[in-house]
Amino acid sequence: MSEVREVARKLLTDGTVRVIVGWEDARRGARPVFVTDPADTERLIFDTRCVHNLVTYLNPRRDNVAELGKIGLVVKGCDAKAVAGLLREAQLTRDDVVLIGVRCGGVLEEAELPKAASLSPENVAPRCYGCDNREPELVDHLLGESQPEPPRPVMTIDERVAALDAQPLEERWAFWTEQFSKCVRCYACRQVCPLCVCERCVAEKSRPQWIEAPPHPRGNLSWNITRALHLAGRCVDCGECERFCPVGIPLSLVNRKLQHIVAERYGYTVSDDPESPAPIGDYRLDDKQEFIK
Amino acid sequence: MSDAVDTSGAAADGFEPRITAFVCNWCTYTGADLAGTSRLHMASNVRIIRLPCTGRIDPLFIVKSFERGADGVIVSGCHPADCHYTSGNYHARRRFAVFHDLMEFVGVDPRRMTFSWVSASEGAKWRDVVDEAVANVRALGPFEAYRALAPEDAGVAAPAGARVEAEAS
Amino acid sequence: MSAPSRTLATDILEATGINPATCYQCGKCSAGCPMASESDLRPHNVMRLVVQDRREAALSEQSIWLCLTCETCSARCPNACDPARVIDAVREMSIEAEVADMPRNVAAFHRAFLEQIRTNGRLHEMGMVMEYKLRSGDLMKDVINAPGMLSRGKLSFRAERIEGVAEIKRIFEKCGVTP
Amino acid sequence: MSRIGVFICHCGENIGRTVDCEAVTEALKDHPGVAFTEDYKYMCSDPGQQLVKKAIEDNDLTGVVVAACSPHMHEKTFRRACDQAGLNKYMCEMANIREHCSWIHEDRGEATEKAVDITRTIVEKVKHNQPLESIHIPVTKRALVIGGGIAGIQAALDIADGGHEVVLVEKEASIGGHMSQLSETFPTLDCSQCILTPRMVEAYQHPNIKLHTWSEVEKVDGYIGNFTVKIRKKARSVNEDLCNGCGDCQEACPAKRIPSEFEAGLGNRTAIYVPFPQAVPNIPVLDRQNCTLFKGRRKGLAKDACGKCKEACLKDAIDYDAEDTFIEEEIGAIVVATGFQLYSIGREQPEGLKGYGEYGYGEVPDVIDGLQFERLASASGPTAGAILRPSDGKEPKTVVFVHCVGSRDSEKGISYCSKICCMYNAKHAMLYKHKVHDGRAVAFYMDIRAAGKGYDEFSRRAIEEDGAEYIRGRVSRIFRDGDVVKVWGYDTLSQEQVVIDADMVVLATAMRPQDGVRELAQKLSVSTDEHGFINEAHPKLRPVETNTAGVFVAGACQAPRDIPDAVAMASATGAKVLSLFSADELEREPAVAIVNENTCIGCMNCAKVCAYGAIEQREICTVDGHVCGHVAYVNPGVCQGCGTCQAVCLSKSVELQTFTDEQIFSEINALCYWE
Amino acid sequence: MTDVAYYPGCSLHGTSREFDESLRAVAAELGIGLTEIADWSCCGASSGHTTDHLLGVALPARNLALAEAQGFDTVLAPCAACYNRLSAARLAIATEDGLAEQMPDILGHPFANSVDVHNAVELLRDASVTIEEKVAATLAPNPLEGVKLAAYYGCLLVRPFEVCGYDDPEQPTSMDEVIDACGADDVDWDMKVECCGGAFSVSRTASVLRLGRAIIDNARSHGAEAIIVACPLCHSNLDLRQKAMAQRGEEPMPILFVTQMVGLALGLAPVDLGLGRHFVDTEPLIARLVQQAAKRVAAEKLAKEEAAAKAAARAEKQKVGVAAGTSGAEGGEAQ
Repeated sequence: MSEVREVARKLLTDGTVRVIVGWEDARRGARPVFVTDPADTERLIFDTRCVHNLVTYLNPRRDNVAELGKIGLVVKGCDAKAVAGLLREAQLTRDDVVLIGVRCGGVLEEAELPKAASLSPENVAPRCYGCDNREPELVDHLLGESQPEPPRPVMTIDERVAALDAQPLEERWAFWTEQFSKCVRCYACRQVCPLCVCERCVAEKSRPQWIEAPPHPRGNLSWNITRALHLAGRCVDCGECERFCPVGIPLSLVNRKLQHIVAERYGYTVSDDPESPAPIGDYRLDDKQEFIK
Repeated sequence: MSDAVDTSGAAADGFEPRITAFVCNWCTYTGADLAGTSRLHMASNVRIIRLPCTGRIDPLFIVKSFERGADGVIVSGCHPADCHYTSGNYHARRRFAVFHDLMEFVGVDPRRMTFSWVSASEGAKWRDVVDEAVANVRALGPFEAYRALAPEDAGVAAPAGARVEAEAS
Repeated sequence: MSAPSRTLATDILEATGINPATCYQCGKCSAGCPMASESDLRPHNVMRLVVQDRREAALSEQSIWLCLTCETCSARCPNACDPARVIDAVREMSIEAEVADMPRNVAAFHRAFLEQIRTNGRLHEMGMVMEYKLRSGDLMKDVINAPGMLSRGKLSFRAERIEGVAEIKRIFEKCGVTP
Repeated sequence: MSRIGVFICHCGENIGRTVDCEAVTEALKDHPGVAFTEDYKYMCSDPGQQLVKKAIEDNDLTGVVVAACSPHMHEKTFRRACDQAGLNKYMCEMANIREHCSWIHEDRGEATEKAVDITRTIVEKVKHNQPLESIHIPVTKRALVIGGGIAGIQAALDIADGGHEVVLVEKEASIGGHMSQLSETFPTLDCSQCILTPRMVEAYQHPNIKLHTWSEVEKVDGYIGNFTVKIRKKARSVNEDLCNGCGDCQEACPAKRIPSEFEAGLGNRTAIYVPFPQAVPNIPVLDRQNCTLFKGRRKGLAKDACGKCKEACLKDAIDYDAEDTFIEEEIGAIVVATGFQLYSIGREQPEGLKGYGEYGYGEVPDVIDGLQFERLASASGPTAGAILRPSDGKEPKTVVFVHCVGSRDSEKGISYCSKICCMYNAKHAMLYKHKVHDGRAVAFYMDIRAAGKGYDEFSRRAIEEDGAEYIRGRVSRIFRDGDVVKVWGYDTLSQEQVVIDADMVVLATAMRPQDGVRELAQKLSVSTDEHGFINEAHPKLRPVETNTAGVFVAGACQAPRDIPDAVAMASATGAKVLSLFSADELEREPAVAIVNENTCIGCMNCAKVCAYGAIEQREICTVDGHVCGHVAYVNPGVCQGCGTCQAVCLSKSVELQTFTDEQIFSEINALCYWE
Repeated sequence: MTDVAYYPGCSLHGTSREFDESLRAVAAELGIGLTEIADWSCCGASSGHTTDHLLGVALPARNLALAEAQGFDTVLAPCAACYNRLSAARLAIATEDGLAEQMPDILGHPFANSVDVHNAVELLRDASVTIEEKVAATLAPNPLEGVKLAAYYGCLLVRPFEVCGYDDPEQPTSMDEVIDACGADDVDWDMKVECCGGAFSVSRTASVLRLGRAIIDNARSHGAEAIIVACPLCHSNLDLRQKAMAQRGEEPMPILFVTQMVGLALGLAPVDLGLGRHFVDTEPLIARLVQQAAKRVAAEKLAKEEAAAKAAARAEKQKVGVAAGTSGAEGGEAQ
């Protein structure tokens, strides 16, 4: 990881950025770190434990980060897509940030391991399988050697979505209402999401209160549907929402389903190109409308 | 018509679907007006909420309707290319498509959600859309699955203005 | 007699799905009808009788049996009234009401024809001719130039008879038709 | 706490017959927030409105719900009444219990229950209505007239005479339209060109009229009072400023046998041509499709194959390299007057139409349509007014005129009556008999529709004085048999088949809207009917308005029209435009979106979906003037109130006034089905 | 090409045997397999549906059901009347309420209404490219080359459009295409779709004579040498009844089945096409056409030989010329 440290040191030294956001090794595993002193760049690491999507620190909701000054951010391919998302929605200008891209061959499901482990079908984050942004183009620096394809997990997300799709409606309903009924409305999913940018979330709007605030199954369903819809065509599949969900709702399945929907209907896949218009807010005259009478 | 004096108009099993319709002001609302001026008879289970354009319709409206006990919803606006506001219906079409597919994934029977284009001149089509939606939802039965999600005390939280008893007639 | 709410027009509508009131009497059907010069009642006249609910007049009219079912009227009708189908339906009702005034030979022809089918499953022309002559009473007329036919191998004395004659009889029975 | 008045209308028997209005009144009486209820026979009548006003004053009402007909019918009426009573008019809404209830249900119990629901829903909405002020927008006092036929010319002249500038756009090389092709006009038989040409010249020379011929409307942006219209001036290849209309180029052009559109294919023109001698402007246009030089260029010839017109032009006005140009005009009101075309009934048909195989049009040369007959009868036509049939130039001694070809024929795609054919057929029969005294004019008709001043007298005259033979019945077949054209018809009055050996047949083919009207309508955001005619805003009360404010319609693009109708409509649009231009500002409903700057995060997704470009990014500053971010801003003058921005706003920071989230939420809640 | 179910119908087994014979001969030549539906029965013709709508549907339906049970998806019904009845039944069962449900009971067989119905003209039109190729490849001179033939469709092939629909009801072209494929010249005439009197052949002969006369006259006045038909009824009305309608001294107008025409173009023997079974003798026409064709071919051959000889001579000359030309060109330059 000498390359990342080198670039980081240079950026801090020549004053290009005031802070580098990357990962460091801690007692319980990898964790995000803010480096302002060029000397501290030695703490920076990048390995399969670097699961976190650090773009969440660019989210304007965290304006205390911006107060530190211009940021240098270490990003994986999936993270770069999130940066593009912020750029697309005018939440960031490209000059606000220097992107240090790292070539990534997939990460672990868990960050909290004392040592980096090589990836296997059992431990790889399922979302990494089939990653389409292993050579991010949006970044200022692209570092590291070319990595092998992430291994195929025991069960891919697509397979899990397909399995659900194959079930009868009532069983899907039972599955999801069961899952959502666990929700405690801690909103961790929202807090870690790099693209949940609203300062006042719709869930907290009271006049009118579209989404019932108490954590009961009905309000939970509304919340989860709304969360999913708000991310349709925006979600970069970084998996942070699911990773942080304290009750283990398989949010990545909903997110993936929405990716399928926009891909099948509009041929759209989320990329790190900030110029490509998002599918919601765009249209074509001949969009599919088989569900409309 | 002598045998149709049952004022409640209820089916034999007593279930009458409750359907909320979100329609645009310029095409479908006017089309429904035309159905009226043409005296086209249709099922009485649908309640229309008028909006300027399908572009204004938020999926939350539909979710909220189900929450409040609707058995089905109708969303209807101008045909493609006919939007009074040029493109509101095109944007709506994408939103509804995604919403439709997501709801199906979550396990909501899509037949509870009717999407249609009904122009100002299609009074008869509106009648057909209404009757078909009512028939579909009637066949599916009450949306008990959604109502079952209600918190214990929520069901009785009557809205502003309690429902008027039907025997007024 | 039919109930007051039933009219010939509603009966036609029920039997054919055609609303006779759509006929606006333009006469285009009759303008192209190949039999118009020979019959007293032309396609548009039949439509008119139906609309006016003149059941007796329509059903007992001989002209309805002069229709060739060539479909010219229906093909050119500007309002999709399908006069040919309506005339067909009127004929059926006419038979049912037992007021059919088929010209004797036309009736004889149809009966002879159907009788052939019912008994053999196929048409035996020679047989049919004999049958027709008997039924029409037109014994002397050489209706199909039999000698010429025979010499050209077009007519045979032996009837073709299918195995499934019983099925044909069943069809006639189920449809309630006795030739 | 709201104090809402609920007024239930019986609409005579229209509502009362199926809805128990007293029961609805009773049901709403104790509804929370309702301070007053009353039912009345005719709420829209003067006493009804007085009742509303008095109740507002007596009960200090904060909102009004009128449960009656569609808001499209009487919302304005009742809002005005509220305004007069001192209640902000946007505090008044209508509950539609007629069109959406009493008229579509039979069961009194069901209908009453539904009427209660509908009314209660609107009451809940009104609780969240806000007193709003109307929006005032400036008006550009210039009009655009699309189409330079008689309707367009009349509208342009009326507006121009009223003192306002008019931009008149015509897609052909000359104004004049179909009327310039006609021989004589019914019911007076005055010469069409004699009455039209002065109008054409007047329009051309009017200081307030800016004429663009050989031009089309490319794009329309904006809204009433403030349209921006992009006009495509198609490459004419002739410089309009230099050309003096001498005609030398036409003389020189070697391509002389191109079927003339103006002559309906019965005469020829050159490739560079003025459509007809009285054309306005008298400036030729080069038909590149048929021009020898351009044919050569398309083939890729290295050297131009011709160039005779350029050589002949002493003014050097011809420019082979001219390209389409675009101009933009600021416009306050638009009149659509694009006219009609005849249903060409041959084998080749556009979608939805079937053509008439049985009539031989396009296959038998002596079967022609009405417009072709006009050219034959016209003194300036290809035969100089002599009635000579196309196949051999002989004078036809028997001419059959067939009414209703294509019209009133739902099977072939056009169910409507084309309105003018009965009259022009009578005229044709007359003109023919006036020219061919020993000729026989036979007309096959279904009904004679001659409603109009002097119209029936005119068609009777064709029969009684000029001896036209009228046969009631449609024609079944027309075909060529040697030298004659056989017509198989039927006389439904004498009950016999009729076969006529005609020398020529004239088909009164249906009127259809011009090609491209649907596309134009889309640019203008106006709707068309199933046949492509432009829809008026109301068939009776707003016959020349469309559903887009500021866009008006005149002439045969709205429905089949004759000349007096088209001219009357045109003048009506003129009056509408002048009344619009009479004020400097327009008052508009405040149904516009407003951004909550406190919660807006400036993602600008709203701007991406706004069809009007009404939303822009605006910087926000801290108290000390330091820029600290940006938010979206909706320009209320441009916003049309569709609310699409609100639906895409993730943070719910836009509100469309008159349809706010709170209003809709309350409506949904009011329909709450928990009992 | 796969086999189609062949429904000959009563006429093709009787009065119109030549239609059957020529169809089989032509199909064999074109490589189209025909399998006669086992135990087929009469479609009821006009007598069926004139008498009872249901009977008019059920009688043809029995045959569709048989074809379906015998594993076919297409039925060829060359007789226009049968074609029309079979198609009409198919359409009625598909569109009229309750009919589909009623059928199995009436027929005593299961029935899914899954079989398409084609007529002979449709079949030949679809094979017109093959016909053209085969005609070109036939060694014998094509007797139909340039012969003016009138395609007569009558009613039942084209009307009602909903039932038939394979061609334009007013200006059909399918049979004309087949005529063209045979190298003959289709006549543009006026009575293509007028009725010949159909089923009134026996019962109202006078009507048939009137209508048939108009058809033959029109074809003749447009220069047709024969009328081509695809309907046994039309054929019998125009052929059998022609003598009765003819005026003294008039040339008879041969009436040929469309399959017979194709057979002639393909070089099949008239006897194999049943051409001897007609009342209007086809022999003189065919003899004349064959003679004409032979003459034409001989003339063409002669012309070809002459052209070849000329070309050879020219080539010879040129050869000499090339040798001389070089010097000539040089000479030119020198001048």
